Amino acid sequence: MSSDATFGDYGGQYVPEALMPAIDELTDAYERYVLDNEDGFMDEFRARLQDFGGRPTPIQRADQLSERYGCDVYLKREDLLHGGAHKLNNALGQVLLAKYMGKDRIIAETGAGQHGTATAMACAHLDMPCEIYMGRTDINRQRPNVFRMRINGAEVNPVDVGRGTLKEAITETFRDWAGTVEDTHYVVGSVVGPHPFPSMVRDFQAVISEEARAQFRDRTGGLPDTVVACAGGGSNTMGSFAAFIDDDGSDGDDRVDLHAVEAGGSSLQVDEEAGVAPNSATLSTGEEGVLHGARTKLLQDSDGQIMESHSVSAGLDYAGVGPELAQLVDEGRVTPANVDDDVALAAFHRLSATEGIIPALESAHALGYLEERIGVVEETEKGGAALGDSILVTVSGRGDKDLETVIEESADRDLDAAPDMDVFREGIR
Amino acid sequence: MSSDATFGDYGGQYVPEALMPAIDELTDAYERYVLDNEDGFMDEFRARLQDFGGRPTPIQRADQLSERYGCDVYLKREDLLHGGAHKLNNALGQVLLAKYMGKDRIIAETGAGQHGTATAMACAHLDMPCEIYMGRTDINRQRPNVFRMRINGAEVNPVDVGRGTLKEAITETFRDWAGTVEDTHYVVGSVVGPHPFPSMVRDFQAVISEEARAQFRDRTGGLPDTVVACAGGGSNTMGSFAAFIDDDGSDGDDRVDLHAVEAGGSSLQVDEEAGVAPNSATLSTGEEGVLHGARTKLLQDSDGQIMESHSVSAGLDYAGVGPELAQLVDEGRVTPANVDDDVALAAFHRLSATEGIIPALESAHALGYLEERIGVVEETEKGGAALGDSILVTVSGRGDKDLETVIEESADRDLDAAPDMDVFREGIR
Amino acid sequence: MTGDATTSGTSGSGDLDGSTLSNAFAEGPAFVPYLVAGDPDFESSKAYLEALDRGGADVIELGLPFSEPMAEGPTIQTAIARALEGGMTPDRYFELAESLDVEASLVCMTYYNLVYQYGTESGPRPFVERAAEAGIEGLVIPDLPAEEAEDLRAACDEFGLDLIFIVAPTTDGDRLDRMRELVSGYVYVQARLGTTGARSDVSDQTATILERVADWEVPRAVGFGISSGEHAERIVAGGADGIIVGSALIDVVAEGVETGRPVRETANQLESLASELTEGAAAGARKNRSEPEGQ
Amino acid sequence: MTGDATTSGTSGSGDLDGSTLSNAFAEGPAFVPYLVAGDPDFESSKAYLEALDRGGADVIELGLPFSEPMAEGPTIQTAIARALEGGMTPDRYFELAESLDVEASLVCMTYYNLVYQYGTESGPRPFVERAAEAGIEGLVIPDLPAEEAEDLRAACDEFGLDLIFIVAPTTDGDRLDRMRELVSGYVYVQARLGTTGARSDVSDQTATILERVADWEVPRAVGFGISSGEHAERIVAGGADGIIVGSALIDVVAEGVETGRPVRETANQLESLASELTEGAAAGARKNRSEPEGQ
Ligand SMILES: Cc1ncc(COP(=O)(O)O)c(C=O)c1O
Ligand SMILES: Cc1ncc(COP(=O)(O)O)c(C=O)c1O
Repeated sequence: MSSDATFGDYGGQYVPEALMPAIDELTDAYERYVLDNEDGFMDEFRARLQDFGGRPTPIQRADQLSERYGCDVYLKREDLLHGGAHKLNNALGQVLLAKYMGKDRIIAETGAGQHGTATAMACAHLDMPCEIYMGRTDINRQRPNVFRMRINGAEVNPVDVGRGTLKEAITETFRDWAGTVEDTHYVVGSVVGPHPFPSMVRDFQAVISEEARAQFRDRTGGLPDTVVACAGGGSNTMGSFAAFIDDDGSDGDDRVDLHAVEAGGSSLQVDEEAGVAPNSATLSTGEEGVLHGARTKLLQDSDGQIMESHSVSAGLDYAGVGPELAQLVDEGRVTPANVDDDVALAAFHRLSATEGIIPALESAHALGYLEERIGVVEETEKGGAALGDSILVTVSGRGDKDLETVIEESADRDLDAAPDMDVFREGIR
Repeated sequence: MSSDATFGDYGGQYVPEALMPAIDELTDAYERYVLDNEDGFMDEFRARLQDFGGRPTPIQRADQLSERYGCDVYLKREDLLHGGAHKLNNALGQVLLAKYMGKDRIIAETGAGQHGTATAMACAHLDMPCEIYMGRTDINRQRPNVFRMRINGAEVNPVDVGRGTLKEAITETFRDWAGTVEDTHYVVGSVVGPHPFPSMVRDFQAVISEEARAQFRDRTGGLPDTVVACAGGGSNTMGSFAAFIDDDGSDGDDRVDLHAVEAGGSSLQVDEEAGVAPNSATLSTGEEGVLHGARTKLLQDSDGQIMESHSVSAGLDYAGVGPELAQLVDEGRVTPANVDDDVALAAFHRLSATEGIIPALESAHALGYLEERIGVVEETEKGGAALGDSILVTVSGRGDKDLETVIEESADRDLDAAPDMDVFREGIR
Repeated sequence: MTGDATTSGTSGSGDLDGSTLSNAFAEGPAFVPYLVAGDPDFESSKAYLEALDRGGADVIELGLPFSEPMAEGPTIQTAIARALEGGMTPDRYFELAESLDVEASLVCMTYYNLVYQYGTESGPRPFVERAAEAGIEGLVIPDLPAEEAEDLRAACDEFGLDLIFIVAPTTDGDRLDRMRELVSGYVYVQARLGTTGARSDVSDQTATILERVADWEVPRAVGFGISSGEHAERIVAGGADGIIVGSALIDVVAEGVETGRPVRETANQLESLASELTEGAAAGARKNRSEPEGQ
Repeated sequence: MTGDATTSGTSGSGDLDGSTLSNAFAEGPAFVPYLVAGDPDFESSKAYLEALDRGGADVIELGLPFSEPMAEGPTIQTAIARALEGGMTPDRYFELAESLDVEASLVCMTYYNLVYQYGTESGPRPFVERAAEAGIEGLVIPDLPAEEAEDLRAACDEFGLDLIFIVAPTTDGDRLDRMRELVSGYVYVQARLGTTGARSDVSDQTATILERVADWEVPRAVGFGISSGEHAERIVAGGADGIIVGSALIDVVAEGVETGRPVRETANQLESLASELTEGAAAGARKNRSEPEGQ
């Protein structure tokens, strides 16, 4: 693992001067505690991930998907992590780190509420006061998550400016931090933001692929041909890829292909005039720029104004992406991809109905990608050729949080494997 | 493990004649596959529990509760099981058994929806058609769980008779079964019903205590002084106790006390006239009788009519209890206890706010029992004497399903550790 | 039938064919109607039961309503709810039985918990004693399989009651033997799988089903789904010694309740449906006699 | 100030004190107002800026609105939203700068992404070139710390622009040295932690904060939270070479927008607040001269 502040041209520390000392302090703490395991930090982190978080999460062969796609499909079950998504790996790591640093207050932003709930849980567990910034619009859309945060003892601070969504919440959290750096740690929710966040969050999430790689080898004797993970900011992606990055086939070993699946939303077409990209396919369609503390690929208009992104999955709905992921795509190590809302919704229903796992809509993008790339394979042909004979897909979270959205969004579409939704809509509309 | 059909005077097979052949066939299958591991049934069951279910679930020392109660409090984290409750252990076992038996259709009843969702998940996983009977009232109260079942491909059959709750759903499921025994298996949701269900469900759930006992020994070198588990029908209880039952101190070994905590509801007083017990404290207050296929303790009026039970926690709201548990209580091996709605709600908030784990309201009863029996211990005294120095509590499920109830029920009460709920009520009422 | 039947019972597993219940099958095929006691209230219920008696009932299966009737279909379940709502209890049940002015023999049909709980002493004895006192001649307990019936059989023997068992289409082997050993009065032959409920079609497999109990010493009454004289005829022609009809009659009661029909009118309807069924059964018996047995 | 300033810039990290921006601090304490360009629209904005100039502005920090203003408080954030809504873009921004009829020097304050994206060639050079052409004499980029500023510094040198850095209360050690090396025009001294926004109180620690930049060769302008002449006086008396005022002025603009006040009236209010601040600063300077330095 590298503690370099940049990934090629990407990364860096583009933050207001007032935050630089905190960033420096954090970089120092990252290097000592995370990289050098000072005071046994990483040992404690791993022990807590196990006892509190429920790690290791299993890998599971998805029998019915394997048959459908004519190859071995394995799922890495981050949906089983405490809180219901991979987000806890990072939140727990950062809150514990803040404790080691002597901070006594935690702030974080949240959009859909997954990072906020993970942070609130970690703070309750570690007895740290916690405030979560969340846009007013998101608060109204994500009541169960707001309630979970509050019940875990966190304050939820509504952000009323702008559209009242994730972008505004991030800005507001940086603003709080700028005035409170001395005693407060800002738990950034993905592999984004200024260094050391992209590296540190990756390192906390790397447990996903460290486990999965060993589990896959144990189970099959080899490595998967392809690893597929969804990408919003990219923490799940980097966590799912980290341990496989060196499996690049360079020394004659088998190569593990890495595919990052972003939200294609309703279309890849952007509306420059309105400043809206009806997708969140930053890796495929974004351009280099500077946002929220780092140089990376962004969804922006030709002036450099950040666009409103969109996805049926709130957790992928972000106009930036982790700088390391941007570099890995430029280098050709990671293949960027995207699937649209319809494909993701159909994949949500497919996994639920055929495997008994209700995935997060974010994760459903990774699953939808298999359908799009491979499709149904006839019994006779051994398929999977498009992505190889064995595929590991990370199910980054569970879909309980998405039920309302899925009911709304499924009703008007003709989706594969979806049950009739009318009974649910009645009560909701 | 015994395959006897009775537990002292309790148990038996009080079912309509039409069901007896199915019960006999099931008993035979239970003995062969479960007890004798024929065709490697138990191996496959355990493997699927691991890969699909996420077993083993961890035990975790609850640091803040330990400090509060002046003793070591460990939690067995069944909330981390796939689906969010221990219910999957049983559902997966029975659906797999039905497959081994050559059945091609699954039915089950559900009240709060936890057993229904677990069964629906297991059926999707094992590719079995599934129909769930659920009272109309419960359907309206538990929309998210209804949706989860449907999304997993199960049919949900509304039961319109009577009050439209669990009792009626059970009756309706037996009714379906009476006409379809030849190709259908009825997945009973707890350690209740006619033999072999109480033994079989216990055996499937015993994995909880088998793991926990070994984990506790690994961690501490010894055994807990007390194991505490909530009891509705008693599957979580029997699962949590099974491996500890022989630790009865008889051969000079340490004794592990076993406490089963039922729902005290709003009061232990019954209203004979209305046929209502505003609690579900069957072990403490019930009388022997015959219900749903077994002789056991029941909440009934002096005529023998079954009472309507009540608890803030839907999963504990049942007028019967497992026959083996009734026997263990009579024998003095298990201590029956109960805590009321208020204590359970306060415990729900306490665990959420101080440990970062939102428990099911059912599980909150077991946690509330610590508060009631031990209470806050001053720093100086080493407490926990009431329940010993080390306590293992099973967190049978997560509380995501209970958010609406908790908002409603917390608002008018003055509860320890509860955040201000007003912001949530507005939108709801 | 009145209280005097109490002492006339001579049944018991050792002496099965001498019971008054068996006798009710002696003079041609028996019509055995079922109603829930107290549905929808004490007085109406009494009127309905007496109407059935006038319509030709040989034995009346009088349901004592239990809150969790797991062997019943929706029709009977709803009737049970009405009766409980109307205040029916075991004690009132026995009062109703005692107050009835009927020729037919009375059989109590209920679930085991009510039998088990009755009286201060636990176990079935107090219930059976009180039933005998009230003129009840037999018991049918759908959730009490032969395996669990020892105590109840003993109490029935003590107080001279018959204990009727239900043979399902799926019952065979050892289970059949055990039931045969314990049964008295008549055997209730379930015509099809499932729970109670009136059907427009009726199982054509009566003969096959009756085969398994062909050599039993007790009369064979067939139930489940019979709703018309034509059904009754077919079943009796198929070899049944009697027909049991519940849901079809309760449908009449239910309609009466729902439409607010006067009790007397409903009673008349019940009487005429009873007559139809009695005649259907008789017609079946005639057919049977004119054709070679076992056809 | 007009386009001719473009060629007069002689700044650069090697020659810091010769810039026109430094010169703006030469004749007594400088008043440095900040407004968001195009808030709420092009023409009003022009009127407001010219009013500030009449009120005594020495340097105008003209904000080019960016969609994610992470260093700003709610007041400026809302102003930015208004300006974007009103159609402000980098190109319009330069047109506005060119159209202004003001004496004050112009400094562009914006976020790095807009600087980085401008023009066809990637990197900051096209933006700086165009800024120079439009008569802008310096840049403040709050999200560009000295560590990331090399390219921009080079472009500023090439086109004769000053590059202003913000020194926070927490800045020290190496970071301070690196900034000192790169800064030109003036240094923006942040009076307190947090983001921008008018405060009723103003940090009393101006002297302490200024100490760390006491021996820098560039003038020291203090900002963050100054909202009145009294504040201005106190800050300048504390040793500042200039005061930077943003949110307090934008409050006037915002009120004008909300109440639908005529542009001219808002402009007049801005002019009088500017005068108050200018005079406050001057009073502070007088106080300073009459008391021993460094007190
Ligand atoms: C389940 C799940 N998966 C994926 C994501 C996307 O975030 P990231 O790309 O940082 O993993 C989120 C964000 O909320 C999420 O909740
Ligand atoms: C989380 C949880 N715990 C406990 C129970 C009670 O059931 P049992 O006593 O069978 O474990 C339920 C029932 O739904 C449940 O959902």
